[in-house]
Amino acid sequence: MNKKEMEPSREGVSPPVPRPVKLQAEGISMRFDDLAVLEGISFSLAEREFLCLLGPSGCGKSTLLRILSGLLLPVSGRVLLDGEEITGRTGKVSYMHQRDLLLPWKTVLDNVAVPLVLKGYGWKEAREKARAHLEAFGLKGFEAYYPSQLSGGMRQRVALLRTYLYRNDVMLLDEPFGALDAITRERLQEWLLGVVERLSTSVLLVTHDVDEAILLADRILVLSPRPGRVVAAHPVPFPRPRTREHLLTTDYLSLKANILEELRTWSR
Amino acid sequence: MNKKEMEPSREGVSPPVPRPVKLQAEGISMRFDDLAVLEGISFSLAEREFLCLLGPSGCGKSTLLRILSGLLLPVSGRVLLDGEEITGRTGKVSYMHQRDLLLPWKTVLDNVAVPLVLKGYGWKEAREKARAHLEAFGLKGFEAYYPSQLSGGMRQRVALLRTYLYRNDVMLLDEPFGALDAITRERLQEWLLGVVERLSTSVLLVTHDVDEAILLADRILVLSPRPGRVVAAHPVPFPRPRTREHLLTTDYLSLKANILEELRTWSR
Amino acid sequence: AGGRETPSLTPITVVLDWTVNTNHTGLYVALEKGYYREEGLDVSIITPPETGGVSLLLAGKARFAVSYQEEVTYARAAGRPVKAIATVIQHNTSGFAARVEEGIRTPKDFEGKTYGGWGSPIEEAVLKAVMAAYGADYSKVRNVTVGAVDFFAATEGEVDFMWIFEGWDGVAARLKGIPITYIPIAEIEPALDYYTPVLVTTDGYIEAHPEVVRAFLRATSRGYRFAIEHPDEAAEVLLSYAPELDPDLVRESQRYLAGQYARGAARWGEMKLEVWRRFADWLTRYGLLEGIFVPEEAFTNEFLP
Amino acid sequence: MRRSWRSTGSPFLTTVGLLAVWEAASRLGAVSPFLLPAPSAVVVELVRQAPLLLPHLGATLLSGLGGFLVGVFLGVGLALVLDAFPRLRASLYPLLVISQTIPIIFLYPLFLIWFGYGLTSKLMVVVLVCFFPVIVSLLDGLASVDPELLDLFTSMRAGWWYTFWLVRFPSALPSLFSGLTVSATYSIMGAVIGEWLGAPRGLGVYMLRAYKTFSTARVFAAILVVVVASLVVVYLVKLASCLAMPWRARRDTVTGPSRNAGDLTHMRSVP
Amino acid sequence: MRRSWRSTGSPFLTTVGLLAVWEAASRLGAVSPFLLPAPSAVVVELVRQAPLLLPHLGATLLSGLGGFLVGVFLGVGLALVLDAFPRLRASLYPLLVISQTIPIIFLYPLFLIWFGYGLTSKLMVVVLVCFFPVIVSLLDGLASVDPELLDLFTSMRAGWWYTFWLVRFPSALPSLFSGLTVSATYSIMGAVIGEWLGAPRGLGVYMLRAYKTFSTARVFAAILVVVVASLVVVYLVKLASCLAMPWRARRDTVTGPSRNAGDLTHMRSVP
Ligand SMILES: Nc1ncnc2c1ncn2[C@@H]1O[C@H](COP(=O)(O)OP(=O)(O)OP(=O)(O)O)[C@@H](O)[C@H]1O
Ligand SMILES: Nc1ncnc2c1ncn2[C@@H]1O[C@H](COP(=O)(O)OP(=O)(O)OP(=O)(O)O)[C@@H](O)[C@H]1O
Ligand SMILES: [Mg+2]
Ligand SMILES: [Mg+2]
Repeated sequence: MNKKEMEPSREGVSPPVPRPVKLQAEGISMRFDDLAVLEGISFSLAEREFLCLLGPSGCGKSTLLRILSGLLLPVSGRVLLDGEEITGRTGKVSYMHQRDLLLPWKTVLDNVAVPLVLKGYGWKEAREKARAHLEAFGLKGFEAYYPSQLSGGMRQRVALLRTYLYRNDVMLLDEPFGALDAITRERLQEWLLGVVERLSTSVLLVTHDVDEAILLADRILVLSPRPGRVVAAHPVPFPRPRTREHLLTTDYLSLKANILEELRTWSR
Repeated sequence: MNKKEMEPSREGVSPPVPRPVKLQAEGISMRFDDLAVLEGISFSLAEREFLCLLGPSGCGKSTLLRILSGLLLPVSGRVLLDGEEITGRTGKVSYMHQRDLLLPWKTVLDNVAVPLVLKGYGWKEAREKARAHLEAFGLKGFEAYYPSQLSGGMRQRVALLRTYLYRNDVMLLDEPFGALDAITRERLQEWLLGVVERLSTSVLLVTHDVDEAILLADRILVLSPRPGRVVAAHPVPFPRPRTREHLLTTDYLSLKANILEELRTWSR
Repeated sequence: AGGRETPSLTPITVVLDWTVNTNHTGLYVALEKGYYREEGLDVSIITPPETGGVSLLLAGKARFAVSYQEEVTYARAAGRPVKAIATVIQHNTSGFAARVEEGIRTPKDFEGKTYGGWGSPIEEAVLKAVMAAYGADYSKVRNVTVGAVDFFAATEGEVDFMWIFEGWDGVAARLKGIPITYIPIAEIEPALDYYTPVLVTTDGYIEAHPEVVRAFLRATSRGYRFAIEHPDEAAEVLLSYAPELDPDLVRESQRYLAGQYARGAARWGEMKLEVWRRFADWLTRYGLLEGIFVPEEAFTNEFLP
Repeated sequence: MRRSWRSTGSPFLTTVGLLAVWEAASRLGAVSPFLLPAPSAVVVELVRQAPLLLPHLGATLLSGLGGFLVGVFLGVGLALVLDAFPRLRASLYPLLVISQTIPIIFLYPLFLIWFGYGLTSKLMVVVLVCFFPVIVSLLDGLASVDPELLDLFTSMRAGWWYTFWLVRFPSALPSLFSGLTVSATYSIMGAVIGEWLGAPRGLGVYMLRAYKTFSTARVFAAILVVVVASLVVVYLVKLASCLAMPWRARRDTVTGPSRNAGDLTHMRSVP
Repeated sequence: MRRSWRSTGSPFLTTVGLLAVWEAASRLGAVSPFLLPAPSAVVVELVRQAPLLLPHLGATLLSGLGGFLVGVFLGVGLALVLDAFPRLRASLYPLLVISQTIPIIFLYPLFLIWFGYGLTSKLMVVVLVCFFPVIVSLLDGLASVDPELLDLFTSMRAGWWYTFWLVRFPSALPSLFSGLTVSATYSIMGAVIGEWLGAPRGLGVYMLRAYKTFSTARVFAAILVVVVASLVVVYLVKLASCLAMPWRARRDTVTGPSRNAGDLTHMRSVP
C-alpha cells in the first residue's frame, strides 16, 4: 500500500467535467411502524465519486444503506443504478454493514475468501487470492484465527477486506474505520482512495468523523436527525492527496466548522 | 446535561496535590497460546483521574481491560484496587465492553434496568430510575424497542448508560463513543466529565480518537503494537472545560502531533 | 365393588393374561353377579403389561393370574413358585389356519408356504413335529415373524398360514365372511393338547391362605358354569365391562366357548397330570425346556369345588 | 422455485388431498380394510363410538398432559441442576441416556409394582418419555450462550440466579422449545403406550380391545383422536414459544421463517 | 457450591455406586430377583450367554445404526426441503407430527406388507423414531440464524446453496446435534422395538424369549448390551459434534461448559 499505487490523476481540483451518474436515490422515505426514519432522500453518486454521509446517530444512515443495497424496500422512492431501477434488488452494489458480521465458524482466511467463492472461485484459489491481501490489512499471522479470537479493530478490517473482495462498481461502507486507531485508519483510508482510483469505483461512506469525511470525500451529505433528510451537500474542493496536516489550513477548518454547525443546529 | 452539572473545581491546571492511587496494574503480561499480547504493563490510576488509553488496533487494550476487570487472569502481574490485590476478581470495577452486548430479549428500558436489578432494586423501581436517564442519552421513546431495532449508535448509548448505572469507583470504558456522531459524542463526553466530577469516579477510557483523548484525559497512555507495552504517558496540562475550539491552539496541536508521531513510530 | 358395605371383604387382585376376552367371562360373571362378595372377596380384575401378568403375581401385586400351561411350565422350571389351580378350558382350542384359497388341508400342505409366527422357539418345534408326523419337510416352510400382527392383516401379505385360537380368530373369520381352513393342534399332536388358559396363584399364597383360594375358585367356578349355561347373558356381562370389544365377536365366541370350557370333564377347571407331564416331556424332547420340572407340583385340583 | 409451492397451499389442503388419495385407495381395494380402513369408515366409526371414546380420551389427556407437564418440569429442573454442577452432569448424563434405552415394556411391570395400577404408572411412562428431549435440548441450549454476555454478567457480579434468568435461560429458550416440541409430540403417545401396557382405561385400552377384536376402523378412530390431541398439544407449545419469545415474534418456526416488515427475503419472487 | 461436587466424581464412580446399591438391595431381598436380578447375576448371565447374544447384537446394531443413519439423512433432507419451501413446511409439519403419534404397533403391519418381513421393516421403525428429533431441531436451528448475517449474504447475492452451507447450516449445527443426541439415544431402542414387534433375530427377540422363559437375568443381560450400545452411539454423536464445530471446541456439552484458556468462570472457587 505505498503511495505509488495512487494515480496522480486525482491530484488537482475536483472534477472539471461532470461525471455520469452511477447510483441515484429518488425521494426515498422509510418508516418502521410509527417511526418515520427517512423522508424524501434524493441524491446521486457519480462515477468514481467518493461521497460521505454524515448525520446524527439514529437518523437513518444505515437504513438508507440497506435500502440502497436492496435489502429493504422503502415506503416510497426509487433507487437507480446506471439509470435502471434496482429498488429491492440485491447484489448490484457491495455493502459493508455497520456490524462486522463475520462467520463465527470460519477462520479469518475463510471469512475473507467467502466473497471470492461466491463469485465462483474454488476454495483453494479463493484462499490464495485472499491471503495476498492479509498483510496490507495487518492480519498476517491470523489466517487460522476464529473471529472470536480477534480484537474489535481486526474484525472490522476482516469485514472491510471481505467487502472489498466482493467489489462492485458501487461500494456502500457503513463506518468502516470506526474501531481503528489513527494510524491504521490512515493507512486504510489511503488504501481505499487507491482502490477508488485504480478500479473506478464509486463509494458512499458513512462516518461520524468530520475530519475523515473531509479527507476522503469529493462531496459530503449531511442528514438531519430522524426522520433523516438531506440538509446540506458540501463539495470538498481541496486538492488531493490530502493529508492530516492540511486539516489545519483555514479552508479545511471553516468547512469543518460549517458542517459541525449544521449538525449542531439540526440536532437541537 | 447542561454545563452547570460540571463542578468548576476541575477548571484550572491539573491536580496540584497528587491524589491517592485507586487502581494499579503491576507488570501485567498476557499471552494467548503462542501470541504475546501484553508485556509488563504497569501504570496507576489515581482517584478521580481520567486516563485515556491509546494504541494500535490489536495491541491488547481490550485484553488489558478484561484483566483489570478480573475476567481474565494475566500470565503474570497483579491488579491492585486501593492497595488490595484483585487479580481475577470481578465486580470491583465497572466495565463497558467494546461490543455493546445488549440482551436481545430485553427491551431498551429493561436492558438499562438490569444493573439496578443486580444491585437489589425491584424491576419496577429499577425501570423508573433507568427511565429518568433515557432522555439525556437520546433514547426517549425507544423504551419498548428491542436491541435489534436500534441503530448502532443507539445500542452503544444503551450500553454506556447500563455501565453508568452499574457504577463503581472505577469505570473501564472500551471505546464508548466509537459509533456516535460528533454532536452526540460531545454531549456524552460532557456528561461523562460531569459524572467523574460529581461522583468522584476514576475512569480508564480506551479510544482511537486522539482529539477525544486530549479533550477528556488528565493523562494519556500510549501503547505499542502487540505485544502491548506502555511507550509513553502524557499528562494533559490544559485547563478545563476544554472545548473543540481549543483543539486548534498550538499546545493542543503539538501534543496531538507528538502522540500521533509516537503511534506512527511504534507502528512501523 | 361393594367394599364399603362389608368392610370385612378380603381385597383380591386378579391379573389377566391378555386383553379382556371370552376366556375371562367366568371371572366377570362372578364379579357382576356378586359371587365373589358372597365368598367374602373384593375382587378387582386388571389387564397385564405386555410381558404378561405372572410377574405381578410373583411380586405380590396380584393374588391370582390367568396364565397358560406353557408359561407355568417355564416358570416352574425357572424356579418361580407358580401353581395352576384350575383350567379355564379343557382342551387346546388353537390350531393352524389359512384362507381357503391357500388350499391347506393337512400339515403336508404347509410345504412351500409361508408361516407367520410371533417368534417363539416353540412354533418351530411344533411345525417340525406335526409336519414330520405327516411326512412333510419343515425346511420347505418359510417361517417369518410377524409378531403382534393379527391373522387378517398378516394374511393380506406374504403370510399363508398362522397359529390362531379357534374361539376368537376363527369366530371372527366366520363373522367377517372370510372362509378359512383350520387344523386343530390337539388333533395332530396329542402332546400339544395342553391347558390354555389356566388360573394360577403362588405356592406361598396357597400355603398361607388356602381358604381364600378355595373361596375364589368356588365363586369363579360358579361364574364359568353360569357362562356355560347362559352364554348370551354372560356375553352381555363381559361386554358391560369391556364395551370396546366387538359385541358380535364376543357373543359368537361365547357361544362357541360355552361348549368348550368343561368339555369332557367332570367339573369345570379340573386338570390331569398326564396333560402336564406329556407337554413337559414334549418340550424336553425338542430341547425347549431347561431346568427341573415336576409336573405334580405344577398344578392342583384340590381347591376346585 | 418458491412460487410453484405458493398455490399448493395450506396444511388443510394437504390433509384433504391425502385423505382423498387414501379413500380412493381403500375404495379401489388397493389397501385391505384389515390394514387400513377407508377414512370415511373411520369417521363413521368415530361418530358412532364417540360416547365410548370420550371417557377414554379424558383418561389419556389427563395422564398425557399431566405427564408432559411433570416431565417438562423435571427435565428443566434436572437440566438446571446438571448445568450448575458440571461434575454431576458428567456423572448423571449416562444415566439419563440409560433411562431412555431400557425398553419401557420391561420397566412397566416395575412401575406397576412401585406405583400401582392407577394413574401414576401411566404418568411415569409419559414423564420418562417427555423429560429426555427437554433435558438434552436445554442443556445444549445453556451451553451455547454467547460467552461475552456471560462475561458481562460476571463482571457485574450477577450471581448464578440472575445470570441464569437474564442471560442463559432466554438464550437457551429456542433450543428448549425444540425439545418441548418433540416432547409434546410424544406426550399423548406416551400415555397411550402406558395404557397399552396395562391400565384400567384410556385410548390405549380402547385401541387394544378394538384391535384384539379385529375392529380396525375403531382402532383408527382412536388413532385419529390421538393424532388430533397430539397436534393440539404441539401447537399449544408452538404458541407458547411465540409468547415466550416476543423479541423474535416474527420468526415463527411452524410457518417458516419470515422476517421484519419490509424485509425482502420472503419477497424475492416479487419482480 | 460447586466445590462440594468436585469430589463426587466421574460417571464411573456414580455407576459403581449405583450398582453397589442395587446389588445390596438384591442381596438383602429388598427387590425380588424375579423383577430385578442382582447386577452380579446379570453379569454372570451376560458372560455365559455371550456367544448366543452376539449374533442377536449384530442384527440389532445393523438395523439400529442403519436406521439411525437413514433417519438422520432423511431428517436432514426433509428439514432442508421444508425449510426451503415455507408453504410446504406449513403443509407437511402436521404430517410429521402425525407420523410420530400413530402407535408403531399399528404401523408395523403396514410396514410388513410394504417392506416385507426382513431387515427393511425393522429399519423403518428405527428411521421413523430417529428422523423426528432431527427434523424438529434442525428446522428450529435453521429458523434462528442471525438475520443480519442472512442479509449480508443476500446482499452478496449468495444464492440458496451458499447461504445455506456457509451461514444457516453451521448456525443450526448446535441445535441439530441436540436432535442427533436424542435420536442416537433412541436408535438401538427403536431396533429393539422393531424386533419385539416381529423379527427373526435381534436383541429384542432374545429378550422376549428370555422373558417368556422367566430368565430375568438374561433379559437384563440383554438390556445391559442395549444400554452399552446406545451409550456408544450417543458418545459417538457427541464426538462428532466436537469435530464438526471446532470453533467452539472448548465448550463441550457432555462435560459441561468450560471456556477459553485463562477464563475464570470455571475457576471461581479458586481464591
Ligand atoms: N481468546 C483469544 N484467543 C487468541 N487470541 C486472542 C484472544 N483474544 C484476543 N486475542 C488476540 O489478542 C490480541 C489483542 O486483542 P485485543 O482485543 O486486546 O486488542 P485491542 O487492543 O482491544 O484492539 P482493538 O483496538 O482492535 O479493539 C489480538 O491480536 C487478538 O487476536
Ligand atoms: N427493524 C426496525 N424496527 C424498528 N425500528 C428500526 C428498525 N431498524 C431501525 N430502526 C430505527 O430506525 C432508526 C434509524 O436507524 P439506523 O440504524 O438507520 O440509524 P443510523 O443513522 O445508522 O444510526 P447510527 O449512526 O447510530 O448507526 C433508529 O431510530 C432505529 O431505532
Ligand atoms: Mg448505523
Ligand atoms: Mg479492543
